[in-house]
Amino acid sequence: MKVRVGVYICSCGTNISDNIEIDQLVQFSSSLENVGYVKLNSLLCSEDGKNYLAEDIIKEKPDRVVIVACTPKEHEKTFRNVLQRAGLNPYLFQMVNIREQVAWVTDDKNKATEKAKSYIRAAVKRVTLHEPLEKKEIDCNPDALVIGAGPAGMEAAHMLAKAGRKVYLVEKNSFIGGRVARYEDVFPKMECASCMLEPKMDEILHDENIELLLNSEIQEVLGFLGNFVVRINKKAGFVDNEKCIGCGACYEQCPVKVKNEFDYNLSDRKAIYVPYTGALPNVPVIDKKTCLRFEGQNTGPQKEAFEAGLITREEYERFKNQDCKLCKEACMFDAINYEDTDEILERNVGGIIAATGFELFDPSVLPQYGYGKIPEVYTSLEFERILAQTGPTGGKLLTKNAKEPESVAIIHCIGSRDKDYKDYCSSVCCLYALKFAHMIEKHSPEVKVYDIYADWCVPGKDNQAFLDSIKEWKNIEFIHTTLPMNVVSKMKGEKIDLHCIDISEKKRKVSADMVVLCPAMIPGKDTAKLSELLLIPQGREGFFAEGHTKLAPVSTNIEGVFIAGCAQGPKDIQNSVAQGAAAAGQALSILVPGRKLELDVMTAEIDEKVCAECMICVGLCPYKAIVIDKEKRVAVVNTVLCKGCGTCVAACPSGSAKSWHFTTEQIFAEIEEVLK
Amino acid sequence: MKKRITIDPITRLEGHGKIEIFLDDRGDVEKAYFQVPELRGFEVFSVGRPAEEMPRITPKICGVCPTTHHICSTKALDDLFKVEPPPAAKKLRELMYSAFMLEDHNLHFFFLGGPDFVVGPSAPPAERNILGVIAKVGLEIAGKVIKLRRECRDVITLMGGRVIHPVCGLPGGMSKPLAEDDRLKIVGVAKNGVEFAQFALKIFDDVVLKNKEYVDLVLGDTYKHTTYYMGMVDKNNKVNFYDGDVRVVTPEGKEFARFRPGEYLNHIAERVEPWSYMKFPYLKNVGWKGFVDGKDSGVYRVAPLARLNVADGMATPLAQAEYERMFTTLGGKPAHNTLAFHWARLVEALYAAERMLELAQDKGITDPHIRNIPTAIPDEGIGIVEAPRGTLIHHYKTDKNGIITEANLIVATVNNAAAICMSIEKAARGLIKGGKVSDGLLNMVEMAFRAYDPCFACATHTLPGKMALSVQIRNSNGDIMQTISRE
Amino acid sequence: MAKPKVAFYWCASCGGCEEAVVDLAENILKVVEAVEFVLWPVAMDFKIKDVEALQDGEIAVSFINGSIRTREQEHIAKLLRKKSGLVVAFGACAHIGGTPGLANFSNREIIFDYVYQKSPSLDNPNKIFPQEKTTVKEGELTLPKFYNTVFTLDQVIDVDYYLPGCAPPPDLIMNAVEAILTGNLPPKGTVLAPDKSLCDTCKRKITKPEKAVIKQFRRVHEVLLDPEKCFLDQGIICLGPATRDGCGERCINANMPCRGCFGSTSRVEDQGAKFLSALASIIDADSEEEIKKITDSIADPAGIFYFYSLPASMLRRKFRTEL
Amino acid sequence: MSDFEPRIVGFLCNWCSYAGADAAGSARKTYPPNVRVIRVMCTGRIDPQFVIKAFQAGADGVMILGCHPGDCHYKEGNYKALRRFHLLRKMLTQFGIEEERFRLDWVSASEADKFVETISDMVQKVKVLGPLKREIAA
Repeated sequence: MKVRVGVYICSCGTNISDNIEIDQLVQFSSSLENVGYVKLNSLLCSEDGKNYLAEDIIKEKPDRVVIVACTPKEHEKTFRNVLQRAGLNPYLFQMVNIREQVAWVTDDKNKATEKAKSYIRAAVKRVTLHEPLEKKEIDCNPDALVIGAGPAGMEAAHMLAKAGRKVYLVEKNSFIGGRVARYEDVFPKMECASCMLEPKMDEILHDENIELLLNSEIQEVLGFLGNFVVRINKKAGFVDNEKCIGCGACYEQCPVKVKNEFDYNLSDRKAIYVPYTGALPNVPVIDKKTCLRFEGQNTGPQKEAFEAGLITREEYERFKNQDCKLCKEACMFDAINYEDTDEILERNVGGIIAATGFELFDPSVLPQYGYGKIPEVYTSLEFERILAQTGPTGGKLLTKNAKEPESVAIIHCIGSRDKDYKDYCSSVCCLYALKFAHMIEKHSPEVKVYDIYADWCVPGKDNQAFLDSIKEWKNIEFIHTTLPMNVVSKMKGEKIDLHCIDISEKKRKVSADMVVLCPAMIPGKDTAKLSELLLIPQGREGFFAEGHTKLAPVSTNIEGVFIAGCAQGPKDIQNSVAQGAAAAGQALSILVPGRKLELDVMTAEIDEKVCAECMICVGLCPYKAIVIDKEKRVAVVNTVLCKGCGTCVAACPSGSAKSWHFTTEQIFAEIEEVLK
Repeated sequence: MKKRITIDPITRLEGHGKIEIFLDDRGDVEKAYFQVPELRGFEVFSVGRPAEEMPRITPKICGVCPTTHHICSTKALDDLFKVEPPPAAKKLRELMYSAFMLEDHNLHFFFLGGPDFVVGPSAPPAERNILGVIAKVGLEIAGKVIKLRRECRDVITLMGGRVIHPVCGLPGGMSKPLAEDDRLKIVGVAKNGVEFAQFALKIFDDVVLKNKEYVDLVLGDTYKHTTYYMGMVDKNNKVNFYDGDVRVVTPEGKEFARFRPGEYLNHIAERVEPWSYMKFPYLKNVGWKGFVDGKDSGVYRVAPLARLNVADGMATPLAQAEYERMFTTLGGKPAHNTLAFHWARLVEALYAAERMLELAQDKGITDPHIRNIPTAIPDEGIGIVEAPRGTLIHHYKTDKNGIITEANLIVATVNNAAAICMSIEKAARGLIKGGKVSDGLLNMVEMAFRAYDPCFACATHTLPGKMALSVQIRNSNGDIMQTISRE
Repeated sequence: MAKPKVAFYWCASCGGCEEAVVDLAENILKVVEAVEFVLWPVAMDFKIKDVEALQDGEIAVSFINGSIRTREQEHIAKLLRKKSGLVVAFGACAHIGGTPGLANFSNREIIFDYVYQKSPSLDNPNKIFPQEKTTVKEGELTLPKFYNTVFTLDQVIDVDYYLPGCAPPPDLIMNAVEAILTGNLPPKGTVLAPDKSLCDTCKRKITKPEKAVIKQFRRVHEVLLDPEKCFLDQGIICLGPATRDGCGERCINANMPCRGCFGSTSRVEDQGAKFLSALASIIDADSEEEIKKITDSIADPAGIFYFYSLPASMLRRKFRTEL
Repeated sequence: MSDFEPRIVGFLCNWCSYAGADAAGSARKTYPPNVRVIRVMCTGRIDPQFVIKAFQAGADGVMILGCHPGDCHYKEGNYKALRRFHLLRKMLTQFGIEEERFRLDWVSASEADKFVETISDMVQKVKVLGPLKREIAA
């Protein structure tokens, strides 16, 4: 059937007509097949240019429009809107760029004119093959799911809840607060960590928009932006948090004594326990691995505790394979229920925020520091617990055998900034090392502190002052080494001798009673598993890969999945909280209740009559937008996730994949015409 | 006045063929030319191809005997990659190849050669076809022929993936082992084949040997050429289609040469004639004396009769008995009677069936170890097998990455090219006297020509069964005097 | 009413398609009763003048196999077109050029030079070449002109339907014959086979991983071939994904990879280029030299990707080639 | 071969090289008009059939200009283009198309100079190679 094309040529003032024979173009265009009319205009993109265009299209009623002007990158959208206004489908239009890519760059006028003609011929042929495309949209679920209840996760959950969204906050542990819950003070203000967190945690616990899912991990994530279905594996806690008032009667009775992971095994806990006094929510949980009713019976920790002399033989014998109900009997509020089981919960959300925090690099890999062999060598997190009042020593600086140390050595950059281990700087170790020094100065000023550092990383408005302020303290000695890697610690009687080479190549030896290592921050244990579930890639060092290092730090390649805090990379609390807010902001901006999600129109589509499920395309899609329909045994493009890059269409060996608005036929036509 | 007879085109050829017969002033045959007007350049476009793809390229030379090219090409690759296939692989190849020879030979007799004898050389053309054969020997036999064909071709499909262009051959072995239940099925087919091959020989006896007129025709001088013969023999000089040395005997039957495949170039050379795309091989050490036979002409013949002339006997008992019976009837070795090709073909078919049965009953053939992976750097490889229509040679050269740099193929029928020309000319000369062209001429020319079962005469599959020829006889200034054609 | 007239003809063919017709075995008898053969060089008397004597379109359907290589073949193909209602391109050579189509990487000059000058077993001292016209003592002998390029049937005459395959499997032939006899035919130009690629029915498809990747290519003779796993997954080049379905995976079931004899689906214009795109896309390397190392390990991409379809490809043949 | 004006097709990706071409325009940098540009959303969309169609339709050279590795708007499209490019260039030599006639390069949105250099260099190289000579068919 005949297609009637209207061609509009813009002289762009004189920008185009200066270097191209415009009248030749008019004459040439009208000679082309399918061209109904050709109109010349001096400035189509101006207001009256656009009005003229709209009115003319309404008058002429062309089937297709070709606009010969400037770069589509500038005005394709403008003219599409004009077409929309004039009642013509905006995709029945092709633009020809004869300004930036012909007139302005070709000195020979007739050659420029020839080139312009070939582009017009190609555009007219291509536009006849264009098909009308309708804007597509889906309604979206405004609710969100946050993984990890650390500072970043709590901030995100809080902001979303305050905006009226339903938030599911999934936390692996039985308490919220993440790593920061373990700290006594935080730099630079030396503020008390729990005083800082408690208000936020309190709001989280009492906000009815937030459903807190503790002892829970993500099992499966299905769906896409606006329509995620998340399956959560909630492990049994055996204590009903509605009834329990946190009085603690139950855990006094429990005969089991095991190492408390919260204090990095520096203290003990019972089988039914609260990780630290003041943990929130203040509800104990029964640890199945050690409780005598469950796996802990006659093997495992109970045996270890007896062999370690923590409990007597008689106690050990007494509770072997007996139906121990001590905690339940002690509970006055009947809050303990042994029949509690793990359950799989399913939640529908529009967006997901992963704020799963960090781990510390394991220093035992570097034998020179003696971690794991020399008892008095601690990691920074272990030292945080020693200094914490809720910690194993009640905040007093004591060695493992409860003696006050005369001197403490702090070594920076353990495993950091080294191409064989972690080649990046974790940006916070210098600061918390100084914090330790400040705390020692405050609580045990007589202790001598050796700070063995390579470089100072103290960015931010307060942190240089924070460093300078400790310098006056007489009991601190800074040792500037070039490479912290070659500090060697050796047991010398009771003391630990630290051999290092300082900046002036001189050999130095200091001896200290306790050594604190500041290891690199690495991604959390479950980051790899989660990256697979969320289909978001891990960056070079294993942290979640952000959408763009500069412009999209909290989004990812999967629309609707955001990342925040140390899960995205090492950072301090301030930045983690900021990223939590940023991720929440992004989610709020996309998932507006009632508003529909507008989708890309120029996406790919697979014809199930031709697709043979050969699996070439599925793995190619960076957005995981192609899935297999198990019944029909064909590949299907999820147009919500598809960005229209066309990689799958070019690769599809059976030609069943089609890329709207950039179909193979359209491009073939352009190639043939442009070479005529 | 000069006359010229053109038989163009000869139908029922694999590919295209043309015969030109020139008469002298007395109307006798002065010269006959057999032209092949077609060429596809396989050797040239093999250059640049990976060597291991050749067993899937060369079968497209001929859809009638693709299995031959597939096996020969695979053997050339064994040589090229210096890799010895495991015993089970060799047995599988020979088993598949025997099934092919059995099917192809029997088809040739019943659908092509048969009509000339079963129905009689001078019978009207309309009868001289499979329908005529069925009428004579009965529908039940025809059914048996079709059944044998399908069963043998199913064996090849089972082992090679497909019967038209099988794919299982690889340097150092085969792509797929044989399952036990399939082996049992093949044993059944082989038994049926042996029985059928004996029956075919009985028919030949009743129909041909008991008929004096045919015997005279067979033994007569019209269909006789005293030429050299070439064929492959195993280490005890018995006929072997799959492997062995190439042996050449003189017209008197004395061993003239015996060579490994690798030395073929010392013995065979090819002439070129401007009037045919096909080349004409001859024995280099005897020399090219033109289209003549005899001791000092390098023209040699291949295919069934040649193989039996060259060998000291058949490797299987039943076939050996038939071998002896044939030569005693023909008056000793070597037999020069072209029509005896038919008889020799049936003896070979019996051998193929017996060999197929032997291999199928060999328990070791289902051994899963059917491949040795080559490790040597390839450079040159030559493979030879005996095709139904004669000795087939594949010769490849490659770079060290195994990419073909040169390929030389001497295709079975080509070896008989010169002989075919001579047979046609001799038959024509014996029949056309004084410009008088009798109706039997067409059939007699066919018999001379068809005995060789030339590859392009894949008339093995004639259903309505007749060799369509049209002969235009022109007077010396070229205008057509008479046209005799076969309806 | 009179039985429909049917013609079979072969151009630059190997005779395999003739065998495929006879392989219909018992079914061929049914066909023989239903139709009247006017031309079948393998089996029947053939006279140019008989075909010329027929009215235009008198032949119901002509099945033509083999590609076009000489003027004589082109002449007869054009004649049959004139005389036939329907023309069916039968088999890979007529449909997409077939394996002999690989000759389009060379030309007449190179072929003649090797066959009649350079081949090792040649004895041609006075450099004789076959001539279209040769005058001998007794008269003049002619040979048809040998073209520089192999053409598919539809590059020489208008073709109504295509029966793909080297050679077409018996079931496809029977379906085609029945469709023609009963008259319920798909639109003109259709390839009479499914329009999905081979993976659709391939038993090895279930072994394919979610993300198809190839780290290293292997040639079939270099490794033992796993009879269960998808070939591409073993690093073996198999043209299945870019080849039309319908052959019953006869090569793959013989544990050898597909070489694409059914041609591409209707949605692809150049089978070789499309397969290259799919294969290259799943190479598991992102750095320039790593990619180069892996692509260089693919032996003869043009020969393998255009194993059957060079004449039907967009470029059809090699550009100007010197000797 | 001085007066030979090669015809070259250039596939440019919308986000980087096409923008680079526009940048060259805004900066009024002149370059030879031999390259006919075809815009695609990503070099990952470029089907080897496009390249071959260009040579079939009479191009003497084909260029693919995409985003620098790592900058692709769609993450990995340019890597797929790089993979296809190497295999396709190798195959095209078997069709008698010299390697210099098919080129892939990276031009970012701001590299106006590199765009002009790449175009001019390509035109010069193809001019030296001369037109792509077709074989006579029959």
